[in-house]
Amino acid sequence: GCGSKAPTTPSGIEASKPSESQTAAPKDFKVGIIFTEAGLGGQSFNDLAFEGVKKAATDLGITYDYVEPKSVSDEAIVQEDMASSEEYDIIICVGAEQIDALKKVAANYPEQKFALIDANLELPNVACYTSKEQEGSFMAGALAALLKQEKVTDKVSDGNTVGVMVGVNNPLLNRFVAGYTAGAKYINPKLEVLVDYVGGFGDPTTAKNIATTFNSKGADVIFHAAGASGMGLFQAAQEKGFVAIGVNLNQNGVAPDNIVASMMKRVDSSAYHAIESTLNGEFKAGLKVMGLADDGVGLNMEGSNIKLPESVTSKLDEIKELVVSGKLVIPAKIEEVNSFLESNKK
Amino acid sequence: MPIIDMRQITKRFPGVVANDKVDFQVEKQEIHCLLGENGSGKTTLMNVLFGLYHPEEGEIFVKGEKVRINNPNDAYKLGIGMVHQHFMLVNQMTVLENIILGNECGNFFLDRKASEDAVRDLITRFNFKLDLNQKIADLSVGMKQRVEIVKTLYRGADIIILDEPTAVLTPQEVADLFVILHQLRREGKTIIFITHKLNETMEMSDSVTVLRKGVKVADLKTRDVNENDLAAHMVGRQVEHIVSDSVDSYGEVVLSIKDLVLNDKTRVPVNLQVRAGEILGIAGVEGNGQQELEELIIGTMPVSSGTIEINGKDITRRPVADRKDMGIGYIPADRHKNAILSNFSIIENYLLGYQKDKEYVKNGFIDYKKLESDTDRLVREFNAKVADIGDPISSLSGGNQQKIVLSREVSHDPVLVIAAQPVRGLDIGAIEFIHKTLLRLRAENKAILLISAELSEVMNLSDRIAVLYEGQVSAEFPRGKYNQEQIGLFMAGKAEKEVGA
Amino acid sequence: MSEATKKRATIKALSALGDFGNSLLSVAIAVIIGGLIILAIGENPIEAYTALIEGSLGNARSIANTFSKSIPLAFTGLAVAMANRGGMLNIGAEGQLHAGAMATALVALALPGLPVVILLPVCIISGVAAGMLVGFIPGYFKAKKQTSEVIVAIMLNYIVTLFMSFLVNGPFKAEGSVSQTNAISEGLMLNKLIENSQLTTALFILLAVAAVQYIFLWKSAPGFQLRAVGSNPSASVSAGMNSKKLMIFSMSLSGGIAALAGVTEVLGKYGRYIEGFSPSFGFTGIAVAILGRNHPGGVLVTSLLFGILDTGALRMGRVTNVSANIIIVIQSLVILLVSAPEIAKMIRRRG
Amino acid sequence: MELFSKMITLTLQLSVPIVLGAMCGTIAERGGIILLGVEGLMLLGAFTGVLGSHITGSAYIGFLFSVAGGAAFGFLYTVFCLKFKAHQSVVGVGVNMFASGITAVLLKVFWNREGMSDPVATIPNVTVPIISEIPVIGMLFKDQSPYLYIMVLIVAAVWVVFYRTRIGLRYRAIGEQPFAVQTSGINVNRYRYVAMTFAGIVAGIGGSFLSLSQNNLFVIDMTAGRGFMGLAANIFGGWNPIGSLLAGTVFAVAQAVRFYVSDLGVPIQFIQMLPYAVTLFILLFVGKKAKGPEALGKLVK
Ligand SMILES: Nc1ncnc2c1ncn2[C@@H]1O[C@H](COP(=O)(O)OP(=O)(O)OP(=O)(O)O)[C@@H](O)[C@H]1O
Ligand SMILES: Nc1ncnc2c1ncn2[C@@H]1O[C@H](COP(=O)(O)OP(=O)(O)OP(=O)(O)O)[C@@H](O)[C@H]1O
Ligand SMILES: [Mg+2]
Ligand SMILES: [Mg+2]
Repeated sequence: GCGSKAPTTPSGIEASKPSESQTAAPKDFKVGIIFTEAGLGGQSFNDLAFEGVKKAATDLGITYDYVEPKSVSDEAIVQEDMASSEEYDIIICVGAEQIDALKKVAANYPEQKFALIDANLELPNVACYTSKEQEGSFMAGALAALLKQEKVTDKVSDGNTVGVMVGVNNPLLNRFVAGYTAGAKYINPKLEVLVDYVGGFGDPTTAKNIATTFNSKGADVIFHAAGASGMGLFQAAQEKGFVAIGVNLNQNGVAPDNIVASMMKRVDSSAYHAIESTLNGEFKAGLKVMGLADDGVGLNMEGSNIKLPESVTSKLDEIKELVVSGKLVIPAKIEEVNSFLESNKK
Repeated sequence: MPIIDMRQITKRFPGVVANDKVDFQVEKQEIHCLLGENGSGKTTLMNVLFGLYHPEEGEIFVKGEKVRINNPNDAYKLGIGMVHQHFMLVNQMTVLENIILGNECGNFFLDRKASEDAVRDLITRFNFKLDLNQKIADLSVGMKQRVEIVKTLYRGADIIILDEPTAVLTPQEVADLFVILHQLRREGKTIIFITHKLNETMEMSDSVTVLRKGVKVADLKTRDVNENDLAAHMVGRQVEHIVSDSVDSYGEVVLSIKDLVLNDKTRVPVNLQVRAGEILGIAGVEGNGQQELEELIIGTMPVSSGTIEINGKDITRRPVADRKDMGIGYIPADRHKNAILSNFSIIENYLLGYQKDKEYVKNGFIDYKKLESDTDRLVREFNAKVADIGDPISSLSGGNQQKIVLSREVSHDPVLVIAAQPVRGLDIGAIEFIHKTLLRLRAENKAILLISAELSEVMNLSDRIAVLYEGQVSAEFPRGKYNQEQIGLFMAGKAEKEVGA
Repeated sequence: MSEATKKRATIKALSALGDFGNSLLSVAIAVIIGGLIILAIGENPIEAYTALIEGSLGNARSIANTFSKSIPLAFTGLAVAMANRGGMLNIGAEGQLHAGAMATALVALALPGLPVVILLPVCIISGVAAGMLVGFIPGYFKAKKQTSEVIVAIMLNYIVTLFMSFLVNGPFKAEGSVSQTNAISEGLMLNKLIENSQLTTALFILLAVAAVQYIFLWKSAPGFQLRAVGSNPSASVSAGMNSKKLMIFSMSLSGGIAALAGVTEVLGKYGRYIEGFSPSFGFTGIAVAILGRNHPGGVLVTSLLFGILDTGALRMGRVTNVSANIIIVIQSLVILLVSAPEIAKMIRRRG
Repeated sequence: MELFSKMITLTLQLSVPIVLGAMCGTIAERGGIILLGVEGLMLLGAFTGVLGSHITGSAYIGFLFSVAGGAAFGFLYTVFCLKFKAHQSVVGVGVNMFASGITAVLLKVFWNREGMSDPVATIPNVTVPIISEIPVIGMLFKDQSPYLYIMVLIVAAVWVVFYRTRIGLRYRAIGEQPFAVQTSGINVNRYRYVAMTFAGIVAGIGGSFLSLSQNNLFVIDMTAGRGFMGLAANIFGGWNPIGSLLAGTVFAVAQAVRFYVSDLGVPIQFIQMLPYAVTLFILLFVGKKAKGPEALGKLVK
């Protein structure tokens, strides 16, 4: 959320049941966290992971050090530096781009425990967490379609257009695009989904221009995964009176009249989980995929002034069930959206 | 009571005393020449008077009152204006804008009309011919200088300092300038005139102050002296007058120009030949194709029509490098722009133009040993005043820079030397040296093309003279078959085209 | 003669030393101001700077990393210096190094069968060629049409990085969620000089390039021509040089050197092209070049200073609460103050 | 028509930061100071604007903050260039870097946040009564940011000052031949300080347009290259206020088109390239001589 107006504490953490035995936490349990070169700020997954660590600090009494590297190669230096210092009980590496370096460092320091967020690396001392962004985005797309179908608010029109914008064109962000498009068209195949890329995570002005352009082409529900750029979307939504969907954490409070929901990506709970399990002596290497099923991604409507009717929420629950049960496998790539829609025609 | 009275002025720069206890007095309504060789401290003294430099010692009285002149504004308040040797004009702006700059009419907005009226008053009063709306960039040097003078008048100066005003002027322009200066004197102005040309001093000044190495060595009434006395004061010895003697026969034709078009508007073809052992002088008012001629021969300007041959080989379409390889030594008119690399060392300046010469470059690498020893030798041979050959060439005075250029261009055994305005801005000593060198080259059987706006220089040195007017050769004279008036008429375009035998 | 030469050398050395002293003083002022900022945000500057020094020079590995971090900056610095000497401002090093990195990665991937002794040079040469091409364009248009090389290069930076982004997210995208090409073979990577550090034989490439650049500029005839044109184009033309060719040449050379920043990052650190691998090496290179007085030696020293700050920042960020942004501030102050030798002079005069 | 009018509106909005960036460059460089730091000055303006709005709760005071901040940084910039005789291109690189770093540090100080500020009060768009009802032209006055009018005013004011006033004449002369101006008794450096302070103000306003009019918060590096585009527009426009306005508008049109063709199925990177490619194309093939003020980078004593 944007500052005072929105809750910044991610609500996903409650789900992982913080250890009640926090008083017993060893004083010197120390966590190291290495962000991607994009650094903190803009409510990216770096910030989310950081929230998890900070939460662990309050709940569990651990201490932590963090580093914001300036380039991808810095990440390797910091990994090595942290591991060789032997100060850290666990080192959390955020971002798939850290794999190459971690492969070597984790092998060189077999005693050191690592957590890798957003990527998978099979090593005995690395616990990995990835998210199925496409599943959460699918829900967002479905919500967008349903808003229009059910005429939930007068901010949406009869037209057949919705939109999504993401920060840059990369495989991770295209999962959001793929999921959203699939979700929208799954509900209403006639919907047209406008897609654009802001070109960066710190350019709200361009995001706003994209949003107004989308809106002038008829899109009135627009989803974003563009970090701080997304603030421009919300600004446009308020000015032009259309509906937006937030991302990563609950952004509904930024513009409660216009943001209907946020697609949560609970990287924070992954980070929290990594710390907690290590602290409890339950560190487990291997991959943990956070999807709809584990509440690792999902929609959050809290704080929005747009109230969803029962018809919509029940439909969303229904779809969620289909995804959780594995009946719907959501495409992670834009190229796969069409075949998904083909095979799941109603 | 002198209008200007500078007493015991001392101004030091790191390593030099530019003015050493100089006394300098100027009477009201006189034309006063400040004479001296290069580096003798003339400009420095006047910069002190104009408030650009602050002397370490000494005092200044203007109109009888002791004054402190901290900046040019103070100077103007005292009625002192200065025309600098390097014009201080904004090329991109009009004559009017340049004149009024800093003293415009109007409050916040520029009152162009009122400014123009004020300036127009002035130029009619002094009978200047100036188009106020022309851009400075389009003006001739003489015109630019006029603008500078009007600038000082516009600011109310009644004492006008001119720093080497004639160095870059054509004889006609010099004459015009003198008319203007006399006019100014009649109107009650006082003129201080810096120069190192004796004939000018004699011709137009009322009194003279001579500086040598920062010290005042003489102050005299002009009518009491002659040129030789002045020269002796200036350089501290008698000066030779250099004139070429006639030669019976010349060698083969080295440079041959056929139907070359200098001026793309008039497109009149030019034909010229220079033989080995001959100096062909190109006389003419500047701006009549001299620049084009030198550039076309050296190749920095493409030939639109006509041919150029060196020793019978057609070079019309050859690049500059090939031409230099064939043995053209080139002393361009604008040495700062075209002949030196100011912030490079003197040594490296000797490489300029010979960067492919096998003498200095072996397998692509520069033989600095050889280059340095040649530099050392040439600097000595040409008597250039150089503290260290590793210093940047910009640390030398213009005369010494010119000696470097000249020595470089003649030391590679050229077949042809193009010398354009070779002594512009130089003092007697340097001129004497350079002229001697040109004659030595002639004796060594080189072909020499001497382009000069200085008629006396052309007449003293040349075996033949061609006059350029509006991009064409309006006359060609063999040695001895001309007189100054005749050439002057052709230079001014007042005589029919004539090509002598 | 040799006496004079020696004297000249001594004077030169002394004035260089004086310059260097001023620069050191400027760095010290930047560090003090940075310390005050750290103090102002409530942290301990001594602790922070201790961490900075430990992190960059504390042990063999961190020293090695410091060197390795200075390498790309040194390349872009050399590149910009080369162009400056030729009278051109190369603001396009960023685009050039991306082109170089991509070309190297793609060639390495396209010709996997070749033995390393052949493939490695081929990769490097293709990277350099790609950078030269990108540098050639602004040079060409400046020479032929007098278009400002600065805007052309700014535009090219955007165009080239976007094009690389297209390649790495489109035709040459590796499997996975990172925008990168596939990994090139391990064997092709430059050898590490210090175990577990990032310092590779790229250092030798750098030193060789710097040495060659020095010799080229000050000992060779083409280098003399390049400098001459940079200093006074019209005198150079009158002296028989082809100023247009030389302008294009200097920009192309500059592009090729800038490309090496990308090439060595790919071959030394990543083993592939990764989108966004350069934290503005190209722009910082402008500062490195000018602070290094457009001289290869100066560039090496300056880039090392930046390497120390960059590497030390990582440890400083880790063990203190001083954020990486402070280092950016300090670096910018270093740039500003070192570029203004007057400040140091003023302080010396007073002190 | 509807779409067309929206495109016009978009183009106008896009043009504001570029034109203001260009004007900043024009003002500075016409007086002979090389200004590569437009981007940084704009970013600082964006930040000070938000800071002012945050502290006082009034966006208009925020605007004044951006003016004051721009003035202060423009002045400091000149201190480095003139008093400390720093290499002017390097000052630009340094200021851009400084702006990026210091705003990030200050975000932490004022909002204890990384990456972006809290939302603040903004300057709303305005619709000029009556005029906005006129067909066609009316849309220029409907729901526009007041910055658009400020921009036009600035361009007009700079033009008038440059070409119609005494100080303008002197200032332009300074950019060409500072020594000539100095010898006519004018304090060249004082003019440069004043002009650079104005250049800073213009950049500051360009920055606060992004943070207070287009958006309601500060985001690190939110200028996102607009300063560089402005710089290019200034050169392209021939260091001339009207030229800068036109060049900035041309760039804005190219950018506006980018938003309307993003669904053509062309890879997005090529769409994003469009504004730069168009600029490059115009530069290279329509041609534009790069002849700046003669004294660019030259100092006087
Ligand atoms: N700004 C300066 N800094 C250092 N030395 C200077 C400066 N100006 C002049 N000089 C030195 O002072 C001496 C006098 O120079 P000045 O320019 O007054 O001579 P000048 O008589 O005008 O010569 P010229 O005929 O070449 O114009 C010279 O030795 C020169 O090197
Ligand atoms: N700023 C300066 N520092 C050092 N020396 C200077 C400076 N300015 C001028 N000089 C010296 O003053 C002398 C005369 O300067 P001036 O500008 O008159 O040279 P010039 O006009 O090129 O020479 P000339 O009158 O011989 O053609 C030269 O020796 C020059 O080196
Ligand atoms: Mg002189
Ligand atoms: Mg003089």
